[in-house]
This record gives sequence, structure tokens and C-alpha cells, in this order.
Amino acid sequence: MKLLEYQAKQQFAKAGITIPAGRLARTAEEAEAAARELGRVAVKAQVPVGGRGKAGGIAVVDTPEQARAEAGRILAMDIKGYPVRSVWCETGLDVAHELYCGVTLDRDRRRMVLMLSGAGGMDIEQVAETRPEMIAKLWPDPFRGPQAYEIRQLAFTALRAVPALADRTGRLASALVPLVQTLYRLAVSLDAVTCEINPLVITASGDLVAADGKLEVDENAEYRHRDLAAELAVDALGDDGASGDDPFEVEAKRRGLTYVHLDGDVGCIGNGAGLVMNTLDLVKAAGGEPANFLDIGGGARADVVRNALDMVLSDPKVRGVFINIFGGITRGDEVARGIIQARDELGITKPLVVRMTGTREEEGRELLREAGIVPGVSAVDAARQIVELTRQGE
Amino acid sequence: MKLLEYQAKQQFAKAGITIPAGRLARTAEEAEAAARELGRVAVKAQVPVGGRGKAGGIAVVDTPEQARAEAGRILAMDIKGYPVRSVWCETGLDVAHELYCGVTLDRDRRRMVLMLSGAGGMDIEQVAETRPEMIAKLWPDPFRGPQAYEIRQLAFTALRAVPALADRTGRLASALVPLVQTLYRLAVSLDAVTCEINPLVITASGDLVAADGKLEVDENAEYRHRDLAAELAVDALGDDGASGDDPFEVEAKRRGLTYVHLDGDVGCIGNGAGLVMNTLDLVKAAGGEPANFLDIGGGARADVVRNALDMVLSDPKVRGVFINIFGGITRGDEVARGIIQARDELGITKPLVVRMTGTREEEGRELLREAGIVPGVSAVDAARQIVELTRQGE
Amino acid sequence: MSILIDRSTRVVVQGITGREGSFHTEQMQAYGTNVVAGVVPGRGGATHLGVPVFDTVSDAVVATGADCAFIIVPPPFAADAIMEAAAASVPLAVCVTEGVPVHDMIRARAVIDASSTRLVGPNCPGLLTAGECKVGFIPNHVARPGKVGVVARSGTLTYEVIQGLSQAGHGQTTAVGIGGDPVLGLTFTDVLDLFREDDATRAVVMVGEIGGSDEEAAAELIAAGYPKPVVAFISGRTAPPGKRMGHAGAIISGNTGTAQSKIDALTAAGAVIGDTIEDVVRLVGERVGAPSGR
Amino acid sequence: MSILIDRSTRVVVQGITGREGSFHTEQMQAYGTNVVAGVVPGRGGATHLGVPVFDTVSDAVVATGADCAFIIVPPPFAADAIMEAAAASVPLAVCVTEGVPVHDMIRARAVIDASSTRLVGPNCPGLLTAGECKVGFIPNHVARPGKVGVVARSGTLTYEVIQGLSQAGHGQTTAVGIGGDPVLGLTFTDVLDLFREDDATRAVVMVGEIGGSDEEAAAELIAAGYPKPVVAFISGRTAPPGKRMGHAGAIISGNTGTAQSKIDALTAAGAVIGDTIEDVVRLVGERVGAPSGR
Repeated sequence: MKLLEYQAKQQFAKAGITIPAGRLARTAEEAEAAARELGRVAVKAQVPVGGRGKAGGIAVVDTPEQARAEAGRILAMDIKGYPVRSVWCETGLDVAHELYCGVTLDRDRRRMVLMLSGAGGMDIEQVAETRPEMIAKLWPDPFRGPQAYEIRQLAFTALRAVPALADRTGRLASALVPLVQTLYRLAVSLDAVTCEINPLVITASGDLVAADGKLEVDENAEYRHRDLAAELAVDALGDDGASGDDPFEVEAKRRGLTYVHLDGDVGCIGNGAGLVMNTLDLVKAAGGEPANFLDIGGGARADVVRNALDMVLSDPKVRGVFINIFGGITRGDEVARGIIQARDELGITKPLVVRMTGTREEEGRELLREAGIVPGVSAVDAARQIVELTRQGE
Repeated sequence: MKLLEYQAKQQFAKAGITIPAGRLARTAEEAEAAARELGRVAVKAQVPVGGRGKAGGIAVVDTPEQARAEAGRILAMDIKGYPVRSVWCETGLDVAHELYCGVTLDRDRRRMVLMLSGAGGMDIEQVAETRPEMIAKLWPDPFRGPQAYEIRQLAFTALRAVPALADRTGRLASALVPLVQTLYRLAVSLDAVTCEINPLVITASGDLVAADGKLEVDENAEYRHRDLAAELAVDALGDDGASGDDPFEVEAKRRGLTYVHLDGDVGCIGNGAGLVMNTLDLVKAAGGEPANFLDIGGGARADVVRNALDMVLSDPKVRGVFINIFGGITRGDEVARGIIQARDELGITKPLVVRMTGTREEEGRELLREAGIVPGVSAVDAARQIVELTRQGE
Repeated sequence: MSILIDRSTRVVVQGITGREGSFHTEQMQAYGTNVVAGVVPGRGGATHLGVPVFDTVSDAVVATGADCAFIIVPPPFAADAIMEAAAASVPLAVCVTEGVPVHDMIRARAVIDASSTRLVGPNCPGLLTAGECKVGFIPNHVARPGKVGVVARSGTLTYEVIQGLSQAGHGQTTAVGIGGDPVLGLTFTDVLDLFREDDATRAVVMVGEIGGSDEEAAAELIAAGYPKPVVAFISGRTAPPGKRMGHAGAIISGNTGTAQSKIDALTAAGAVIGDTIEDVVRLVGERVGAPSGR
Repeated sequence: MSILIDRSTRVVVQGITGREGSFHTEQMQAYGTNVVAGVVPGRGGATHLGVPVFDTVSDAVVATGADCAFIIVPPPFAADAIMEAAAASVPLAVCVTEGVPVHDMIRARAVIDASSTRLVGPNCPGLLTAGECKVGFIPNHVARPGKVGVVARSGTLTYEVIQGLSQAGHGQTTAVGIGGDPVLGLTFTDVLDLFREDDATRAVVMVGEIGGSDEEAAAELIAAGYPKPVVAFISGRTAPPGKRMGHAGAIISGNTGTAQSKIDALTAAGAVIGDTIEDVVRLVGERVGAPSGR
């Protein structure tokens, strides 16, 4: 669950991190009103992807009239597939220096990593690649959290690399202690996999202000943040209920399915991400093009299977579906019932190839056979079969 | 810093622990109004000591008129030296069973201890003494806090000892997990040395309700809870600015001094609790009676010494003062300056005996001598001297 | 011989009375696993599927000497169940729960690291020592005893590989599904270390997938001198970069974690790569010799 | 010989530029303590009292090989300073700060327990090895070298005892003021264990006070067979029960922690009790023999 910039900033502000004054505008008129209130502002497109500045999604304006005009232009844009539904109008900062400060999941260390750099701003990813020593890292004990002395150490390491900051390193290190602790606690309390401030601006008067923010919440923990998700849903979907994402993926998400839309014509369903990825590989190896990735997960019951088939077939490009089931926690008979029910109720006429093995495979195969669907055992054979069947229609 | 019952309960409620509906009343009329609103209530004296029930400080009333009468009676009481300044009017509970649940500092383990018992209520201290196995204990890791499984374990241990609860042990254990976690987090966030619910009532409908509460905040951490301290000051001191404590101790607290009022006539001042306790012992051994304990602490400067002398002499029973200084972090010259200044400005005529040794003793003694005060070196001799001098006046 | 579990393993099931807990406990019993206890808070004293149920893991361990915890509880309770097993000093905990919040797992993993407990999972199919014991839900009939160790991130691919090996006559010692979550217990390197010490294991099949760098870490271990042949398979070759493929871990980040980077690292380290599962089976055959007769 | 510190000890002062930090660093230097560094965040690169100042303890340790941290910082920063010393693996940290919140100390103590660092304090006068080194603020001229170990909760009483011993000609090995807070580092038993192993220490004076049960724990250790005579003094005999005597720890709770319970426990264990400091000095004399010449 990715928050938009303004949503992330609202979380920062609530936690006590300073952000520039700003107003959200969903129309050019609202942007004009915001500029009238705030004066000189930056009008910033609210989209859940990076690179909006380079795409023309940010404009600095001096008058309310300009704000209206630029907001109108930006609200008509589509950035990397995301239509702009709102702009954040924000007062400018008197920037003395830009830092980077972020918390993100480090898989290798099995912990969150805190990163701080004196080289903040748009090029931080390039800095990470070319001058990794410019980014100081800390892996706090998950129960203790980052201690003040650890953050000071991190700050001294990061800031010593920036000669321009030499005269204020001590003051900055002190000021960063509460800010970094707040950011880390916020990340943990929101179950964030990423929570970053970039740039973290040092203003001419020496204050630390979060000029941009990124916040992504762990999907497994969304049940603990229903309020946030509900608020997001309103904002992300706007009035017409659609988002900038692929419409099939939006629909899949609504249905609670793990689905990725691809370009081909062979629908693919399986239980378990690895198996589905391999199913895609097998279809490709057999000369076909997968239309999607759809993992019904472990322990999926009949209704989930029906839901999945309905989803895959909603893509008109799909010419047939390969269902690859190796029962572990998933039980063959349950899946079989779902397939049969879906075929009958949805009136599916396109080819279905079902490969079924594993837990309760006998029961499952028997059900399929009774319903007139021939179950396969080998995934390789089944993949060849579905590719052949879908090619026949060409 | 000890909170009153209603203040502790307000903290519980804010944290999400259920408390009975109640209203604070500072007059009989307010109690009447509360009873009109709440119906049948218990009128409970708000004093920072235990045993108020046995002292007649709690009355259960059926009508607003009774509430007025009883509140009037209780507000005129003085319980163990504490005049009752307010009563808490609270709706009664349909009690099925009483538990005990508390968090307190365990010096021996150097941690907080969580305690849970199926034998809650007024006699919990007796239970602790006679049937300690009825109280289950847990010493959570201070960074991890109590985990759900630990609390369940604690609950099963405590509740198995109560056959009457056998049929609902599982449900209770589940319900206690969030409650105990909340109580522990509250204790830590408030820097509490004690935070307890007794009794924790299981109502007839199966809810857990905090029917009484005790909360004491670590004095060393009061700087982190200034809001709470300010709120308390209003309540504890009432309109006339005095509390139920010994007026000398109240005054000492206002002055920021560590002072205990005693019954004798020899004023005692020293640097360090151990030294002052020993000073008291020495005065007693020499046949005198200490009038007080006053520790000026480590590193005390001249103004603190002056403040201390002024405080000790405000007790008219005091016939002379023994100042016992062994400089470590405290410096002899600073203390000497404070003594001389106090003597001169306050016009002290009662006998002063100063024993001075340790850090900067030479400088300190020199200053005293110049000012006409003969400094002693031996604490034993100095104690004898002050006892003699104070006896002379008899 | 085998690793982690065998016919003497005594299993306590945390969440034994749930729908999935019951079903898979029965499957495990059918496979021959010695399930000695269940744990369900508040159900202590009951009997379920022929085994005694306790309120706490600690009670179960004291009463039955359980030395392996099978954790099959809903996601919000998984980390707590893992910590409870660790606090009871159970030597091995196997958590199959899918969807455990990553911050929960970060904390649980820190507890595991400070304990004497080994953790497999979460979000994994568990493990199986062929013909002796299974803890988790690898299907009962796919494995057969033999000389090949299997370690895999993906659950269902684990089954595919086991089935492929068995059908070709190459039995297994132990198959371990480590799971695909970003924060988990045993990793490829941990399991490779265990197989190194197991005399019965003559070759190891390792099934990786895109995301993370555990396969790269395994490559380093192999490059440092691994005494047994390793045949590897990496799934997700056709995955488009940056697309999320269901496993939270299966996100391609930076320039590591791609199928190609893993294949390159493993090849350089001396492992052989199978392009398909058939390939894997053939490559194993070349290394462990003719299949043992059926 | 001595315990914990000697002339080779290299001290880093956390908070060296503060008013108290400066004064007592000078006093320590005057006593002969080898102060090698100071730490003040943001003052790295400066020199103060002739020693280099660093931003972090870790920097100071790397640059100077400091093996003892003297912590003299305001209460809100004390626990963090202790943890920083522990993280830098400084073998001994001495914190004299008074008024540290007890929850801070509970956390700091947990960190210390998981580290290789020994902690003395907080709210203590520190320690002194006679004629060699002092860390803290035991007055410079009261001690003289000899054979008596001293361990005390109260700061100023520590000085009294040392002075009394010295004036009677009974010099000291090391005197340790452990502090009177409810949660602290080394306790009586820890220091008694250290004196046990120190050949130069022939007798130990232990100065306890009301509150807590550390004196009772020490009695248990002595009763289990302690090879050196222990002379004990307990202050606070005239303290009224339940009254708070300044030290957070000096609260009488339940039926333990009273002066009498401590005296009884120690007497039963085989320690001798001095009723006054003069008494203590006399009893020490009876045990270590005639004073060494001055």
C-alpha cells in the first residue's frame, strides 16, 4: 500500500516531523484558493511513482492565477500510467542543504535499515550506486529501536562526508536524534516497508523540514491499518472509482486476488507463487505467451478458484486457461469443485487444461473426470496442451 | 508522585482500559449532581493513602440526597493526615469475581514485575504474605515488553489456582492479553514505579473493569511528565495551596529540597543520603534528637545550602543545626559560602556546628574561619558538640 | 540419516484444533509423524486427534517431551507462536502461516537468533524426511527415501522437484521448504550447511526464485568449497522486472535478485543449473548415479 | 594489586567539557588518573584539559585505546551514555549521574547484561585504587594504599570510612561506591567476588544502608564461604519506617530492607557489624593486624 506524497507528509506531521505548509487541491480552482492562502507555492502532482518532476508534474508559481493554470495543466496529465487526480500546493523552502533520511526493509539483514546521507535529493539512487560511502547505515535492534548514540554516530558518519556542513555537524547530529527516532517509530507503528524523507531540507534558518516523503505499508499488515487503507482508497480512486493502475489489476485487487496482468493470451492460474512463475516459464517454453500471473495461494477453497477463473477470463485476449495445481495445503477436491462450478455457472467455453497432483489428487481428479474435464499429471505436458489448444483458434 | 484514584483511572481510560462511569466532586452539591446523573453510586474519598474504606471514606448511596449527605461527611474527613479534598462518585459494578493486576519495580531483578492474581481485592497484601503461590509473576524484557504468550502463561498460572474460574480460564486469558499489555505500556510511558488495578473486576456479563487504581510516577522522571505533575498539583493542593502532608515537608518540596520532618530539636543537614542518615545516627548516639533529615545532594552550590538552612530553621523547635559535609562532588568552599551568606542574611543566632572535610576542604575551612565559624573535622565530635550546645538552652 | 527431523521427532502442533490444523495433523499422522501434543490456549485438558491438548507450549513440552513445534495459526498470531516455541526451548519450530506482517517477523527472528530454536518458515510448506516424518504439508505420496537433499523457497515447486526426482527413481533424504518471505528462519546457506554434515545426502537440489540475495549467499558458500554436488533451479525467469509476483520477497530490486544474477552466481560457484525440472532430475541422475531400484 | 582500575587504566570522560565534568577530570588528573580522551558530541577535534575530545565513544576508543568510561552527564542523557560505552565494548563504565529515571536504568542495565561492559553506578561516587587511579569524585586526600577493600552504597559514607581507615593507618586497595539507586550496575556481591580474587585485599569493609535486599544477598554469599573477613556498617538505623530518605532505594518495604534485617543477616553469615565508623575501623584493625607504618 503506497501512500501519496501528501498522505505520507500528513503522517510525518502527525508524528511531529516538520513539513512545509500545504493544501491539497483536486481542481484548478482549489489550487488557486490554496495559492491565495499560501502565497508562492509549488504545485505538485500526486501520483504513486517517482520521476514526476522530470515528467513536468511539478510547477513553481508566483500568483493564484498561475497556480490555477498550472494545476489545470497538471491535473490533465498522466504520469507513467497514473492520471493525476490531485495536486499538493506547498510553500517553498529556503534551502541551505538537502539530506536523505529513510527507513526500509533490508532482506539480507532481516531487519529494517536506517539510512542517512548528506547527499539528499533526486539523485540519491545514483549516489547509492556510485558513492555508497556517502550513505551511512544503521540496523537497529527491532526491540530496542535506534538509540540516541547510534543516531549521532550515524549522523557523524554521514555528515563528515560533506565538507560544507562541517561547522554545524554537532548541532545537526543533535537535531537528527529525535527526528530519526520519530521516523523509525512511525515506520514500525505503520508497518512500513519503506518510510523516507528525501530531501530532508536544512533551511537557511537551520531547521529540518521534510520536503518530500515516501511511505509504503506492508500488505500483510494492512489489517492493522484499516483506517489508513480506507482513507487511501478514497484518494487513490477519486470519484470514478478507478486508479491509474492497469484496470485488470485494479479489479483483481478488488477481488482480493494476487494477479499480474501480462501481454499474452494463455491464462495461467496456480497455487503458490513459485509454481505459477514456473507455469509461466513452461508456457513460454512451449511457445505460448502468458496472459497473466494468478496465484490462488495456499489452502484456496472452491470459491477462490471460481473467482480466479472469472478474473482471468475477463481479459478478452485470453484464449484458454491453464490451471496448475500441486496440492500441499491446497486440496485437490476443493479446487476441482471450484473449476467445475465456475465452468458451469460462468458458461466457460474456452479451453481449460487442468494439471492436478498432490494432496487429495485422487479425489480431485475423480471430480474433474466426472464433470468431463480431463486432468493432467505432468505440468510440462499440460503446458504444451494449452499452448496447442490456444493456437488452434488463431 | 502519587496519583489519586480518579487520576489513575483517567490514565487507564485514556489508554483503553475500561473503568466504571464516574464524576469528580469537590463539594457535596457536585456529588449530588453526579448521583442525579449516574444513579446508585459509591462516593469515594480521594486521598493518596490506602485503607480509606476501613476509615469510613467510602459510602454507597441510593439517592442524590444521600450522596450529598455522605459527600459532605467524607469531605470533612481527614484520613491518615490527609484532608479529603474531593470525592469520586462512581456507578457500582455487578461483580462476579475480583482479580489483582499490577506492574511495579522489582529492585532485586532490576526490572518491572507484572503480577496477576485470582485473589484480588483489599486483602492482596495478606495473600502475598500467606499464599504467595496465588500471585503469578512475570519479569518482561524491558525492550520487548510482555508478549502475548507470556501473558497467557501468567494468566493460566494465576487462574488455575481459582477453581471458581475454571470454566472461563481460556476466555479470561485471551481478554487479559491486551489489558495487561496496555497496563504495562502505560506504566513504562508514564515512568511509573507502581501501576496497579485492584480489584480488576470480572463483571457478571464477563467484562474486565478497573474498579480501583494506583499509579506512582518515578520522581527522577517527573521532568518527562510536566503536564501530569501540573494537573496533579491543582488537585492535590486544592484552593488553599496546602496538602495533607506535613506542612514542613510540603514547603521543602516547594523549595526542591529532600527533607523529612522528624520530632527532635537538632537540625541536620548533610550532603548525601547515607551521610545524613549517619548524621542522624550520630546525633542520637550523642544523646540528641534529630529534628529532620535534609540531604543537599551531590554538587550542591551555595544557594542550595542557604535554602536548606532557611528551611531547617523554619521549624521553631529547632535549637541548633549540625551541618555535616564530606565533599566529593560537593565542594567545601561552595558550601562554606552558602553557610556564611545564610547566617548573615537570615541573621541566624542559634548554634551552628559545621563539620567539613573532603574536596576543597582547606578552602572551605578557611572561609568559615574567616567568618568566625569554627569548622570541625570529626563527625563524632561535631555531633557531640551540637548536642551539647542545644542542651545548654534547656 | 537425514537433517532436522526423523522418525524419533516428537511434534507439538500449535493450532491443532483449527480447520487446517486438524486436516494437516491427520495427514502428518498418516505419514507416520509422531504427533505428541497440541496447543490451543483455553483448550488445555482436551484430547484432539488422539493427542492431548495444552494451554501453552511450555506445558506441552514438559508433559510430552515434544522437540518440534508445527505452527499453523492465523497470521496475527504467528510471531507470538514462534516466540512461544522459542521460549519453551523447542529445538525446531516450523511455521507454515502465510501473510505474517514483516515487522512481526523481524521481531520474531531477533528472538529466534537469541534462542536455541531453529525456525523454518513462515509461509513455507514445511519439511519432510522421506519415509520417516513430515512436518508441514508436503503431499504425502510424492517423496521416497534416497540420497538427494532438497531445499526450496517455493512451496509448490518443492513438490514438483520431489515428485520429479521420485518418478525418476532418485529418492530423497530430507526436503526443506524454507519459504519465500523476506524475513524468515533457515536460509539456503543454513540448510546447505546441515546437508554438508549429513552422510546420507549425496547431492543437493536447490530451488530458488527471483528476489533477495539468499541464492547469491548460497553461491558464495558453494564457491568456498562445498563437498557435494548442487543442482539448482531458479524460477521466475519470465517475470517482468519490478512486477510483484505474489511473494513479498519476489521483488526485483537494484541489479541483484534477478533470475540471471542468481544463475550466474551459482554457475560461477560450481553449481549446475537446470533450466526445467526435467533438466534438474537429469542432472541429479548424472551426479548420484543410476536410480535405486523401486 | 587492586580491582577494576589501576595505574594502567585509560579513562575516557563522557561529558568532559561540562562544569562538573571539567572540575572532576582535573581532580582525577591531579590524583594521577590517566585520562586519555573526552567525548562531547559536536566537539570532536577539540582539546580540553590536555586531552583530545571526540564526537563518539567509539571514535575515542579507536583513537586512544580507552578502557574505562567516566560518565558525568545530565540525567536525561545518562542511560544513553552507558549504552554507548557498552556498544563501544569499554570494559568498565562508571556513571556518577544522580537522578536517572528508573525505567532508563532498567533498559541500560539490560543492555549492560548483554554486553561485555561492567557498570558502576549511577548515582555513585565512583571508585578509587589508592595511590594509583581514581574514577569519580572520592576526595583525593582521604585514601592511602593498604590492604582493605571498601564497597559502599552511600557516597559520602564511603569517604567517611576511607578517611577513618586511613587515619587509623589502615590503607586500602580499592574503594568502590556502588551507588544507592534501585537499579544499578555492580552490587555488593559482584564487588565481593572481585575482592575475593584480589590477593592484596586482606579484609573488606561493606557499607550498606536501609532499603532493597542487596545486603542480604551479600550475606548469602558470605555465608556460602567467603575467604576474607568482612566488616559491615549499615546506616539509617534511626530512619522512621516508610519515610523516604532521599535515595530512591532507601525505602523500607515489607519486612526486609530494614537496618535490623540486614544486620541480622550479615551477622548470621559471619560478618562483623560496626555500630559506628570508629567501631568499623577498630574491627578492621583487629582483623588485619597493626597498621602499616606511615
